[in-house]
Amino acid sequence: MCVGPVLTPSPLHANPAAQPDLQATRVAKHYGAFRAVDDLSFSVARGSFFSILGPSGCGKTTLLRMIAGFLSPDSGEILIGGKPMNGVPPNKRPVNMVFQHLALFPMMSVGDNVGYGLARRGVAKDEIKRRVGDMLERVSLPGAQNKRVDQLSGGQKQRVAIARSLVLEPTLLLLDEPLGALDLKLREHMKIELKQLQAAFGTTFVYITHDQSEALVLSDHVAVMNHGRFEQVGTPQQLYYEPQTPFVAGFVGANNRLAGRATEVNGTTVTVTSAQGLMMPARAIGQITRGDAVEAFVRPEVARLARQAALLTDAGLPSFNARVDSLLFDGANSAVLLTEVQSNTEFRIALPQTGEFADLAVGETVFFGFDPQRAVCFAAGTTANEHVFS
Amino acid sequence: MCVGPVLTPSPLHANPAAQPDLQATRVAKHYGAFRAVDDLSFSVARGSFFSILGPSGCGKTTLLRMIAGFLSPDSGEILIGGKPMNGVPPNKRPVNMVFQHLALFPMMSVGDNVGYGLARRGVAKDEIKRRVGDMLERVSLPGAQNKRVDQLSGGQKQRVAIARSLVLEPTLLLLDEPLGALDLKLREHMKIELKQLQAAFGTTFVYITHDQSEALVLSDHVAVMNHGRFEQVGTPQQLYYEPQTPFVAGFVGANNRLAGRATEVNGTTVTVTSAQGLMMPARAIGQITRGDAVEAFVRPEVARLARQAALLTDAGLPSFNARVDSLLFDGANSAVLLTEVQSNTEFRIALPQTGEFADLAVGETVFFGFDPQRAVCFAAGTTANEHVFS
Amino acid sequence: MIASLPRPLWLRASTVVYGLAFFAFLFLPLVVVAVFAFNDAPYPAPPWRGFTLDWFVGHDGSGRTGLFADAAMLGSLWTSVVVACWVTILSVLVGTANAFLIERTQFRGKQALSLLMLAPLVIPGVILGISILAFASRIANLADDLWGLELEFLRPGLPLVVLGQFSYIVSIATLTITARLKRFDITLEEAAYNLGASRLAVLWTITLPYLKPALIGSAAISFLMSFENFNTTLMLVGSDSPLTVMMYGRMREGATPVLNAVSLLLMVASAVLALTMMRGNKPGTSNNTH
Amino acid sequence: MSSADPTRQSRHVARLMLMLLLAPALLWLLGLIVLPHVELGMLSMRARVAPRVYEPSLAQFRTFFEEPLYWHTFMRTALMSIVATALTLLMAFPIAWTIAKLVRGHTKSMLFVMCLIPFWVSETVRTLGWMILLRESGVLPALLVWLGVTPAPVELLYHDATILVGLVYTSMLFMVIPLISALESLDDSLIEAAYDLGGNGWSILRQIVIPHAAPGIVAGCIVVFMLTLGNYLTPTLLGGKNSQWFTEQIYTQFITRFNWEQGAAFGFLLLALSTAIVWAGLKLSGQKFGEVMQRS
Amino acid sequence: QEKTLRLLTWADYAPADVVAQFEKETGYKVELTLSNNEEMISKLRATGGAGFDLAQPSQDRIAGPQTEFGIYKPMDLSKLKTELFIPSMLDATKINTTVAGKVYGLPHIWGTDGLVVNTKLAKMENYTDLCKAEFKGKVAYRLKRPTLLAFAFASGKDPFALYSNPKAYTELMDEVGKTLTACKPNVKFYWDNKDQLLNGMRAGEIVGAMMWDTGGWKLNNEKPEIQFLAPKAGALGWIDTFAIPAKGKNDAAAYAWINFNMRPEIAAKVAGSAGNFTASKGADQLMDAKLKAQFATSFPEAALKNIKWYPAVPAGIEDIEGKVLDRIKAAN
Ligand SMILES: Nc1ncnc2c1ncn2[C@@H]1O[C@H](COP(=O)(O)OP(=O)(O)OP(=O)(O)O)[C@@H](O)[C@H]1O
Ligand SMILES: Nc1ncnc2c1ncn2[C@@H]1O[C@H](COP(=O)(O)OP(=O)(O)OP(=O)(O)O)[C@@H](O)[C@H]1O
Ligand SMILES: NCCCCNCCCN
Ligand SMILES: [Mg+2]
Ligand SMILES: [Mg+2]
Repeated sequence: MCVGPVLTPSPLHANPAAQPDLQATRVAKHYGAFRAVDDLSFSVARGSFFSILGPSGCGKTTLLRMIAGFLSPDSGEILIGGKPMNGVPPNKRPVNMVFQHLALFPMMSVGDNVGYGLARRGVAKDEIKRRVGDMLERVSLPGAQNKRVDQLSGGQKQRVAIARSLVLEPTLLLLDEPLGALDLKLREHMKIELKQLQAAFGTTFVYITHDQSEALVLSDHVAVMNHGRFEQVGTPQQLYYEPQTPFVAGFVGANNRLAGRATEVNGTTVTVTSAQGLMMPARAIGQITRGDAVEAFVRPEVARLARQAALLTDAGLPSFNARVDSLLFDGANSAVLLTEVQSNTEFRIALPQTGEFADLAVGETVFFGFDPQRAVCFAAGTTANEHVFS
Repeated sequence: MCVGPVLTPSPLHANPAAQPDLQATRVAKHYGAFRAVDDLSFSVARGSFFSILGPSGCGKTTLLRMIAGFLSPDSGEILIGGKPMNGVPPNKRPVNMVFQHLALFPMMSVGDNVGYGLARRGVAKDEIKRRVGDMLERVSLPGAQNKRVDQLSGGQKQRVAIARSLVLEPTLLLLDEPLGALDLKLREHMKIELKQLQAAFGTTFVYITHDQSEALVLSDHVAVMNHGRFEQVGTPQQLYYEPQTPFVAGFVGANNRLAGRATEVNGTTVTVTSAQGLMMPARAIGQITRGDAVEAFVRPEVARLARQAALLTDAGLPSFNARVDSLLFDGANSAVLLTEVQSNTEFRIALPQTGEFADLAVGETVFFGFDPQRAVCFAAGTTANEHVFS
Repeated sequence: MIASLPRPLWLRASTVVYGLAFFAFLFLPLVVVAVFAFNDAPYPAPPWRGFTLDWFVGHDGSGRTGLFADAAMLGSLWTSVVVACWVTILSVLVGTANAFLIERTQFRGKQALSLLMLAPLVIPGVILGISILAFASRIANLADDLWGLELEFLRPGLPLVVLGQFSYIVSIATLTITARLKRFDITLEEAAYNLGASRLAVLWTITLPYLKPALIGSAAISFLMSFENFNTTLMLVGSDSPLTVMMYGRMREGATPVLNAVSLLLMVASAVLALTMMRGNKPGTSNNTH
Repeated sequence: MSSADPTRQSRHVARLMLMLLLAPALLWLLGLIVLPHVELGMLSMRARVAPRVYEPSLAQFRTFFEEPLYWHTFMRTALMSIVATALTLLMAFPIAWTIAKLVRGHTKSMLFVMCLIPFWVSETVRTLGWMILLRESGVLPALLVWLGVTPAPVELLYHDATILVGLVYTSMLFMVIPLISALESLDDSLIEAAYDLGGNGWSILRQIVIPHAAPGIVAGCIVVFMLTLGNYLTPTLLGGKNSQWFTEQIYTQFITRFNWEQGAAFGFLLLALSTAIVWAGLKLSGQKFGEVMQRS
Repeated sequence: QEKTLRLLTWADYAPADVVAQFEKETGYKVELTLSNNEEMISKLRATGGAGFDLAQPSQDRIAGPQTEFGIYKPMDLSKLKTELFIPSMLDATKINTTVAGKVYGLPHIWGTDGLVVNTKLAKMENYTDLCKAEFKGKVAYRLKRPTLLAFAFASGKDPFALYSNPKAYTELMDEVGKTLTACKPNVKFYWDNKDQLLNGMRAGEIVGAMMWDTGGWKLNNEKPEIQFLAPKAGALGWIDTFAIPAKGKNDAAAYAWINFNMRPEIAAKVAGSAGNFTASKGADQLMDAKLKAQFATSFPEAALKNIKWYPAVPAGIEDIEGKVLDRIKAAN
């Protein structure tokens, strides 16, 4: 269950009776005059996978390090498993962390790495051996105890780092962009593996990333962070389909953005007119009145291509005439870059996965349109809270 | 125009009258008994963007270094601009190279980097200055002459590296995974920029990558390389839709793979039966007779989901019953992992971009099917040439 | 140019020739020293008069005092070992502390202090020797004048030799250890801390093991440097001469092959030491290269 | 230790740690470096007026400047040190290049170790080797006679060239090591890129290699220069009656003349000279002392 | 109760058997440090007179350094058996080593500085013969004050007479400096260690040298053609002494060593080992006949009378000499 400061709490699949594993209340951290983490409140339900998604420098690591205890908040309170953590040093907190570059101990074997925390707790040698063996089996690395860390592949290292934390049965596992260092293919693979691991262990994960695809695929809930604040907290679907701020709309998933003025407001449908004269209808998010400066977004896969305008207008969609600039063939992810003819505005539009329009050629003129209800429009500069850009 | 050894030459948009800029005939390079590049012949048409795509260690760099002159082939001949290059040292070849880590000279300013080659040719100072200025403008870095290399962003460095080579007006520009070191977002961006640069300059590009998306988006022609040989040479579309070998099918784009035997052959349609008993129809590529060991591939976006089997069978598609294992919500790229109920075979299937099936839940049972003509099937172990795995 | 670029034959040939000449230059003196340890003549000079082990095993009675009967030589060898051990221990300890000081603390003047730590490397050894000698004797004289206290360790002698050598060898140890500590990924410590280790346990189980190659390396360098030191030592010795000073004295007498014998012994000992160290170091160094 | 936030208690701990770490460094630097040099400075600026009576004076420095023999030796030491440093650099560079860039794997580590071996034994031993080789009754003169180059054995010791040979030999390692590490850190692809863009050996050396290796070159040169300038053993043993090394003057003043005042002044002058030359070297090459020394 | 005697002395002045006998008789353990005049003084200067219990500088080099640095203790004559000394030598030494009315040195071994010549390869009579053109690169001497003094005498002057006149002394020394500078090409090396020179002469690299009588006689035993000659200008006569460092910790042992050493039979042994003569009364008779014969050959009556004994060096004189020596060293 996640509670954002100005967002309504929305109890979803977590058991509402259970206490949240992590609760932060008005947590803030300043570096000089710079607010790295700005008065954040949220909670993470037991057993859920919670991601914090945001661009570089937005304060994700700072927040995570406060939870782990490496930093102490300037104000506010952090509760883990219901207990306040003020003044509790990192080695006494029921949290473990998987570091961005994993921080496996290179001078120790895999087994010693995984057993490190247990040894520090004074667990008996035999017991450590048993539990390390079990844990390695659970992360699909049975018998890897005696390997050296540098003998492992990237994905195996990943699993060792997670095993090393999970063997301590923490209330909370923190992960700071753990896939950041892996290459493309491996990252795709580890994404799925991580999701399955979390499901299998049932441990609460708090996961940091700047890769929206990771956050969407992995999480039960995602908080989109910007400038030290949460712009929106919700399920991946909510963020993708119902962005609450222009930042979220632009950051989560690919999007075409059009800035302009609201020249017509009709219920929740707004017509946006750009400086170049492009007019585009969209669904209003929040209060918008005629004449407001606005930003509208339409996703590449929401737009439809057609060789005849009639095909679009017949379906009740607006229709734009555009020239093909560039074909970006990429199998199922193919797209075209178009320039709307009258306003010279560039659009990226996904090609249908059916292979239709595979014969499109650069320079050709086509039409495109979209369902205005699936395009969104915000008053310019909308953020989660007015005083964010202080 | 590209000629693969066993593949039929297919003149596409290049002017057939023009001489190819690069021609390789039976080029080979061995390291001890290991054949890094194995008897390759191909040619690259003037002005085209030619990519060599293959997994790590397949011999891409070795091939490129032979073209650049840093390695000499053990046998075979390389012609550049029609002239044989045997014995011509790298500094005398009309080729320039953009190195994987760019190899910008850190001890020189941006201007000196770009002017380096001209200075070596003894071009007058003023002339160098003028041409460097022009070139920097063309790569959108006007006035960057006096910057230090370490003051540039990753994308800017990229452009300087390309400018440094292009200012010499080479017949051929070689690029060795130039985007490999960049981060995700920047790579996406530079991909498009690189394509536009090549189009603007008209220089022939030979581009190495192990990222299939890069190869598809950028190239006129792509050679898929494996174990020192080309498996297939063709346009991106040919590779994606008409893979000639299982390797190409598996390497280019995501694909579900099913290994089994051909239990029925009906014209070009083969029914593949896996060891677990799953039966799946597919289009045969090459000669397949009943009883052959085969591999079939079907792309995630080719399969269709349905809640009722009838929806599929009515459309004339085969229908499989499957349980939802995992939902991978990723906006337009969302997919589900399914397990076919009878054979326990895992499939990855793209969710329609329309948002249909957004309500799918883990554990639910659904049906899926696909057009057998859009699934491909190969005799197991098909490669470009029998003696590849020597 | 580099291996991947074409190199003309003459260039390759001259590289080989130069290499051979260079290594001949490096090894000739050592070979000569070793060979003449076995010459059956009273001076280490040609002609070759036959093989003998006299310069190792000869005893007082035989007219040729071999190395193993040369009490003064053996004594100075031992003195060198003792001095080197002290210098090594002190240098590694203080060097480690310095490394942590430079890498892990913040205070005003740190920059200046860390530059000052390098200064001993650019002070000629003789000057280090005389300045320490002068300062130590000033303090000792002062203590004597004021309190009638005889601070013997401040008078020329082994303690002062140890201090003198330490004064610049610790700079080298500091550099070596700092360089490794700089490359240390601090998140390893955080990870250990996060896994429940106390600060002391972090130091003991993570940081020091990581530093181990540098500690061993700087210990070896310190030992070798101390063992070889002459300039500083010469100014600070009292009645016990370390080996270099003793050998210097003997060389001015017109060396006998005993010097060759002791030199050969040193060569063998340091080769054995260095080789075992390199052996033992291999897995350790691979830690940081991967 | 770790970068945990300083709470009040941990701030105390941090302070204590700082003090504990600072103590040995300060004891060392003050007790063995700074104060001794202050003492040396004070010593150099006093003169004996009567037995056990001294007064502040610059007499020692005056002596230095008035007596040509002192500054002659001084300049000679500086010049020969510079020459020795340059020779060492010239000799070391091809070897360092070979080891860093031309050979691979086993050969590489073998050559590297071969460079180290001579330095596992002390300078005394190495000098002994040269004396056996070069003295009139030594190996090389005998060889020259045998080859018929000279009719009788010639004395090869006690020449300036001999001193240079000894100094270069003794310093070689300290040049080779920083050079190797500087050259190794030069990415091969930079050289390839330069070559690919039309550069040739000489221009690449000048424009790519040397600028890149400059810190290593300067580091090697500083260390070698200091070792040479401050050397005592090699010049005195190999130079004999003609050694005329400035450290010898210092030694003489301290040991055979008991004239600590004069010796201290000489010491200071040598220190000033070395500082000046090192500083000039850094300025000319545009390098920073701290960065350079970390490479040596 | 201190158990060791730390002795700072010349090579051969404490032969192993003598030390063993002393240790057995007294229970003290002897720790030897071998040195020469300059190093003895400089060591004691650096330690302020600590670190050793007994030193053996030459008699002329005591008063000056004592005045300057206070590195010795006065001798307690009551602890000594003065009757063991040859009275004339004792008296002469006492006079030369008295500072502020206190005696600081007692005589032990005496000898001379002269020419050692390989008579087969060279003919020499005076110090200046070392500088003859024919001996280019074949002679050796020390670059120390005795050489300056010797060449001063050889030039017909009496440097000792000028000790009290620094100016005149400086002039004389400058002149000698020029001679020696001109002589430099003849020098193979400036020896400062006896064995270095002896080895050079044995090898034939050196045909003539200025050195101590003892060295000459020693070589003469090995090669009869090598002889010690008293030069025409006069041999320089020296007496090495016993002196007690200011901060010696074991005076008792020091006195014991002196008394033990002056016993005629011991003194004769030591003198034999050093190849010189001793200040011990009655040791003469016990000495090696060969040595006596060599002495007789080297010192005919006239030469014996012509020996120039070193007077005490006043403070300041060594500075003058030092500069000249440096200048010679630095010349090309
Ligand atoms: N010790 C510090 N002193 C001053 N500013 C800091 C400090 N640590 C972080 N910051 C600043 O605080 C902001 C947030 O940093 P933080 O590391 O939390 O970002 P992040 O979201 O984790 O970014 P990334 O995705 O790049 O890791 C950044 O702008 C950073 O520059
Ligand atoms: N000098 C060499 N000696 C021996 N084998 C080599 C050498 N250089 C390359 N190889 C081997 O040849 C094969 C091809 O290497 P190459 O560098 O061309 O691969 P690549 O396709 O560029 O791979 P990557 O994508 O990882 O850069 C590899 O298996 C490599 O191990
Ligand atoms: N000027 C004094 C010379 C003293 C010589 N002592 C010689 C000792 C020889 N064994
Ligand atoms: Mg971060
Ligand atoms: Mg490659």
